Amino acid sequence: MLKTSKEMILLYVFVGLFLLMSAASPSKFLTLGNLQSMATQLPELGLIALGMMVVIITGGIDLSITFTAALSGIVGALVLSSGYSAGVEGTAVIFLIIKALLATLITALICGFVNGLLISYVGVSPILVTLGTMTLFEGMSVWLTKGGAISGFPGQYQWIGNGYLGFIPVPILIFIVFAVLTLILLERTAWGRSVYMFGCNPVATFFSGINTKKVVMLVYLYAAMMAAMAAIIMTSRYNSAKVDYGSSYLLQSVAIVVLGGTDIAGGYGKVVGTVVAAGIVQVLSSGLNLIGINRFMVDVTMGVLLIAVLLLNSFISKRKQGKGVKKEPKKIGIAV
Amino acid sequence: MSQMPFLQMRNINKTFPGVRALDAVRLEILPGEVHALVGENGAGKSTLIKILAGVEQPDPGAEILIDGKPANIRQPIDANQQGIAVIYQDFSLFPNLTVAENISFGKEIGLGKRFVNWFEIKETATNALAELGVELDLNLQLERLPVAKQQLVAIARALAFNARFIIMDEPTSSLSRGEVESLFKIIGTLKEKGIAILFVSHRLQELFTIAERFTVLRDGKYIGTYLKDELNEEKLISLMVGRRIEFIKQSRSKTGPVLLEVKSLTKKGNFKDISFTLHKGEILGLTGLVGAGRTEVVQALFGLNVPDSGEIYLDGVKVNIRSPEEAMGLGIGYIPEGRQREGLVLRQSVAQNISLALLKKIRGKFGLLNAGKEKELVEEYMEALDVRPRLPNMLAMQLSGGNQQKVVLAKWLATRPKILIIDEPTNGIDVGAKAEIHKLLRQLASQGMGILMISSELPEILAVSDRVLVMRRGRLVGEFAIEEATQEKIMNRAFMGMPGRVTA
Amino acid sequence: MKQRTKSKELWIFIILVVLSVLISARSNVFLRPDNLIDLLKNNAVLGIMALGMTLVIITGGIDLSVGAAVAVLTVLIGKFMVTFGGNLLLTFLVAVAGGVIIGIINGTLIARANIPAIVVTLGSMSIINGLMLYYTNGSWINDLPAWFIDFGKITLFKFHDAGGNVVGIPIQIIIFLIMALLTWALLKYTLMGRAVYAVGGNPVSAKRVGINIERTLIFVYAYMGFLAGVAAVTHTSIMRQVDPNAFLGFELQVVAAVVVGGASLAGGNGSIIGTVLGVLFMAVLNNGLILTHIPTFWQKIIVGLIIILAVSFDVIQRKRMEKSLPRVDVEY
Amino acid sequence: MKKIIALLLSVLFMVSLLAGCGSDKSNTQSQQQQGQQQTASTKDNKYKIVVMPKLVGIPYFNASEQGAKKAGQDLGVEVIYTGPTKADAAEQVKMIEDLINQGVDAIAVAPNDPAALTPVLKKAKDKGILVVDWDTPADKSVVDLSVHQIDDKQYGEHIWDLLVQSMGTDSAEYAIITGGLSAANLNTWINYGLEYAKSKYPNLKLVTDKIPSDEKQQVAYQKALELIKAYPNLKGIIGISTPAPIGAAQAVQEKGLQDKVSVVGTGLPNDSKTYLKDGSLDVATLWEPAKLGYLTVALIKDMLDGKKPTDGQEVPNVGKIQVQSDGKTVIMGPPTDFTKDNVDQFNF
Repeated sequence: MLKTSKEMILLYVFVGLFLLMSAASPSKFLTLGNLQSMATQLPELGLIALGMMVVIITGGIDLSITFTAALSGIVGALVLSSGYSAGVEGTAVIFLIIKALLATLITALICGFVNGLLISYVGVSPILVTLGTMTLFEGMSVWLTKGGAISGFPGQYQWIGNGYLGFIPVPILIFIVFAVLTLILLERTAWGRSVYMFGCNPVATFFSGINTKKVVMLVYLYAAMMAAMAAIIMTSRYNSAKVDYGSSYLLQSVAIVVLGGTDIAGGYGKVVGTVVAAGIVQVLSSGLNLIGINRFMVDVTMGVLLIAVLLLNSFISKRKQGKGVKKEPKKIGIAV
Repeated sequence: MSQMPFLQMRNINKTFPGVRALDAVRLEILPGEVHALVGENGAGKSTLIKILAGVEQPDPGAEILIDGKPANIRQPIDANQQGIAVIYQDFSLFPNLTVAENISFGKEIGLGKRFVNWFEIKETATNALAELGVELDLNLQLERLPVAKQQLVAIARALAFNARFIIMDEPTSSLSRGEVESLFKIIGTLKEKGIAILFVSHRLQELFTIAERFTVLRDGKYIGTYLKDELNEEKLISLMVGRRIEFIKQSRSKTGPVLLEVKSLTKKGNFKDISFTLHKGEILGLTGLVGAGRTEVVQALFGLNVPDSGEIYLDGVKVNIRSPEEAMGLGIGYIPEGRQREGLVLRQSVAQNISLALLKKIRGKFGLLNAGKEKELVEEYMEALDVRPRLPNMLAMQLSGGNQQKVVLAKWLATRPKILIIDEPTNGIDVGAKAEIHKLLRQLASQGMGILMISSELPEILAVSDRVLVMRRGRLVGEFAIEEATQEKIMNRAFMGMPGRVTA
Repeated sequence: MKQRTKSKELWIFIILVVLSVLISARSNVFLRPDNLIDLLKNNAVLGIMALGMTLVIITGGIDLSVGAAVAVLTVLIGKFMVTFGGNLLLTFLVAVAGGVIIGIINGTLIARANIPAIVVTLGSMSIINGLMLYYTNGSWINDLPAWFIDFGKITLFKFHDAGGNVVGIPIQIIIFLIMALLTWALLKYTLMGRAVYAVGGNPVSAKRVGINIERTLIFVYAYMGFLAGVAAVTHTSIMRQVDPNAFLGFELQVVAAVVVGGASLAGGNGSIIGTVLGVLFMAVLNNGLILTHIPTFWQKIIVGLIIILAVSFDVIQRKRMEKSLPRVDVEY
Repeated sequence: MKKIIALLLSVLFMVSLLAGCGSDKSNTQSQQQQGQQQTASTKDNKYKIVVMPKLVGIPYFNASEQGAKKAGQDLGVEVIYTGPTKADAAEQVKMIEDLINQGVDAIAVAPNDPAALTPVLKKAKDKGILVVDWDTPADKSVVDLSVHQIDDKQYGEHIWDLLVQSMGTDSAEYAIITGGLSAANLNTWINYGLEYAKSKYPNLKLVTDKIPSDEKQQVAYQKALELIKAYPNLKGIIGISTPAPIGAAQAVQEKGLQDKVSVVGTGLPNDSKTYLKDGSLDVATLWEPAKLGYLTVALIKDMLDGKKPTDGQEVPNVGKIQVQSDGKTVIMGPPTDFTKDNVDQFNF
């Protein structure tokens, strides 16, 4: 059974694509430089997708996630650029950076809190709430920046998005840390368990003494935290903050999450799936870019891949069901 | 029996890949008869119904005759056009459509119409309801009707396309006693019109009241068809399970000091002035008609329905319960009536369902779940409750009703509650599993747990409880020690001696 | 109080009225006939699309490919008219046929292969958009035939407003109204329309009463495609040129209008009246920003806040109402 | 299991086919170009020059693509014209990352956001790649060459001059409709223009802050309608970004206000022709994007050959260029104004 799980299929697709791209342009694709650059590119979208995944597991959606990232990045950038002038050096810079990181995180958490409050405590449906907050956060970002970019950061800040530890880019390390964190939180904590159970059946979960409102609130806070992490990487990588950084990540992150096997209706979704799906998208995008395919055909390929993988999944699960009937009723039907 | 049977089914086989669900089954239905189809869960009743309804196809070689002529039922519309209607356990109605539409929809589709004539829809609905002798607001959205009335809508729908044969799958499982009686009256009316009924139920007492003939299935095999006079409950059970099961009055243990005291609990539009006590080691039966406010009261004890006034004392201490989380913290467990909707997370594993209420208790280092402890607890309780098959990773939806109920019980027992509230504990569960659950409840009581049990099935109340409370229209109207309780006395209180006033 | 959906529509109506009163208190232009006509005309395309999306959402689905679909259809008719000349009827037919084909493909994948609608349409959105931009490279199509431009300028029911100016109802509003009536009648008076509600309300029961679910779903997406075709013609008749990029991000606006109009993404609920009110709400909200002289940098903040307030109030008052409903007929 | 693998493989083949088709097409094309244009030079010597617009798939950047490609043919260099499908700086950075690994000789980019590109352009420079900005300036410190269509300050001022000319008065109310609030180059022109107006035309009154139009004609059209109604004394509308003046002109035309409200702005001649002719659009001003593309590639080729641009240099097919004092900022020349009289002479 495990062999044909959604995640394994994805892994095959990933490996297949990777080999294909390597074969197509070995001298370009399989270079350290390209691998490093893919590893630098993936985390922003990957982190947002992880946040989106947790929300989708509860059966919700967070349309405001990219503007949460934009707004929190801008606030962090304002702290950073307003506190930085040529004279500031040494530990003062480190403190300033820490202050900016905290400002980014706190702003994002406030955004997540607003979403969580309206969704879990007031009871408005997630799509309506985040449709509103999406516009609100965008508006606040534009208002804060007047549409321009905030820049003028200390050079040290760039290390987060552009630095290396050994030969490994820092962003991918951040991504790995948060992917593992998400994995542990979802699979090994009471909250994570409740998230899955809530996604399948909120009523039964509530009736089992779980504080579902708190669970949902934490979900939106967590998504906001992922947005903040993505924002930090983005502001550092681009050495500035602006309202439309990452604005194309919204539907892309939803696409990655569903490609990763997460059930859009909630209740099922694996970190591994989302991570591999993000990898697939990255390999496809970078690979086709290296080969020199028209960008629009890259979009087309992504669309084809999305539908093809899900067709494959549905085909396999139909077959599995066919097989399942064979065994299971024997075991359970006549018991009692 | 010289009459031409309405329906004859012979040599019905149904093989799913690797499993034989039906093996040479036969069934004969006479016009205007009430026929009971009995068998344990998994005996093949639902497969047979699905074949009749056109949802499933039998294996080749099956003979289905209607009015003596071979019939071909390939899809639901065919069944409808042959005069066969199925009232599923969940009624298969549309919550978002009006009563009128729910009644007339099937007919309109059957006629192959393209446009909706609202006048005709209402007329069809009015006629069908008049035939039943019931009045309902035709423009009301179905989801706003109580369950019993939804069932009437489902029956009216069957009448609307002139069904000559109505299959009722567990029609009484969500009805109160009084409503069951009205349903039986309606079945009587249908009979008079020459409409045959196939009645599927686990409540044997009801079957003996209403059915004339019984067809028994076991493990997908045809066991036989019997006249009512040839059978009694005991014999029927032995035919169904193939072995004798004793359906006994459970032995009682001594009850202890007061565990829970409720004083004049009131909530507007829910219940008024409810006071009672629950003792350690006691099973307190709570009965009454559906809609009498029983569920609303117990939900108040579990923090799901915060009362306007009144007090709740636990071990003599006044408590304020505002959420299930708080109730659980106080040692209260609640097993709701809607097992599939409220009790279980069907798409998750048995193990995860059992440990769901325990998550706080199995937290280890750094707040991580202790997998070893979880496994231990899950195995312990699956064993204790004899959940079969003993596969913790199986999805809850793959279990039979009885085992699902055991999983819900396991979930709550694992929290070691002082008080267990259980709403319709054996609803839709077959005979063997019922007895097991009754025994288990008594066992728990003898270990000192206080159990508050809601049930509409009086034999169940009488077989299990120590004391019986009766509710009517949001108020407590009677309390009986088990020694003095009889079905008649309880019903009297539930109806206040005026059964005629309560219409379904 | 009688039906939940009805109260939902009433509530949006109240919010819409409040919003309009607030705006007209600050702007005497808002309620002028010419402004209201402009407002309706400029939101006719959104409205036509939202009608189709209502059906899709009632079945519990969603169609994210509508923006791409309408864009590709505008290109299609643009190229068609420039290359072949053609006439109005043919142009309509081309647009509608193209839309229906896209819809049938979406619907078939959703109904037959059982892939969630959001995934299928997310995929088809990138495929359609990608292919269209690959082939057009985003170039505008100019020089549409004169008869088409004239068609776009048609106004009916001319009357004199307070200032003595002649005001008429533009053809685009008429198209929107016809489509709204058509869709309303479809939902109310055809068995297919009732099947749409039935499938959204309870698919299992729908199958049991003999509704062909696959056919219903394919019909719904095809109808969405049909309206995308109508919207493409309407849009092009307003703009008089074709910009392949004109509908980027449009799908979220359409979904927003429908869900604000009271349809639930869970399926089963939604109505044409609600959707029309939802479209009007979004239209009035946007129209009011400049008329009430709200500074540019505050506009999005205010739009966001009003949407949040509107949807929250709706839920709060409904919850309050449901709480006060008696569950038991208590004897006093 | 086998079936699954087979299915997977077929999916991969599909993708590879798609990929293959695309790459074949571009390869053969460029080979043909080589064959025709540059028989003398071998494939290895050909410079690979990336020209990246803010986004692909809009008319303006399509026109520059034609120019850039033409220069590639004329001068015997390989031009890779590619960019994101959305005007998103993040996407641009990612693409440049990929292109650095492709091993190119020069990257010319029209930044969606100058600051955002600085780190990645630095990286490119470190790899020995010639870094150029075009259309919109990037961070001055990282670029080796900066190709401007126009002097931003002059252009902003020019637009305001056109407004005053068209209105026939410098004492009037006007509004600005811009492509997007966060578009850096549009903001630059507007800011220069506003500053200029403050001193030169103190009686011009901007009724409200610039209104965004999402780069869409229909939004510009709606906003213009609302502006006309909200500000009854409005005499002029400036549209910045190519769809904006067209949308505004359409609103003016529909309301029959050609004589009352003047519309000026940045527009492509083909798209604005109708409105110029009926008088609703008074004047559109732009440079020739194709020339800009051509110039960018031509100058890069020179730089790669070791030649620096000089002030007053005559570039074939483009004309005389100006070079500013820093020696690396090149300005193509003054903008072209399109009016109803001359618009038919242009085709882009």
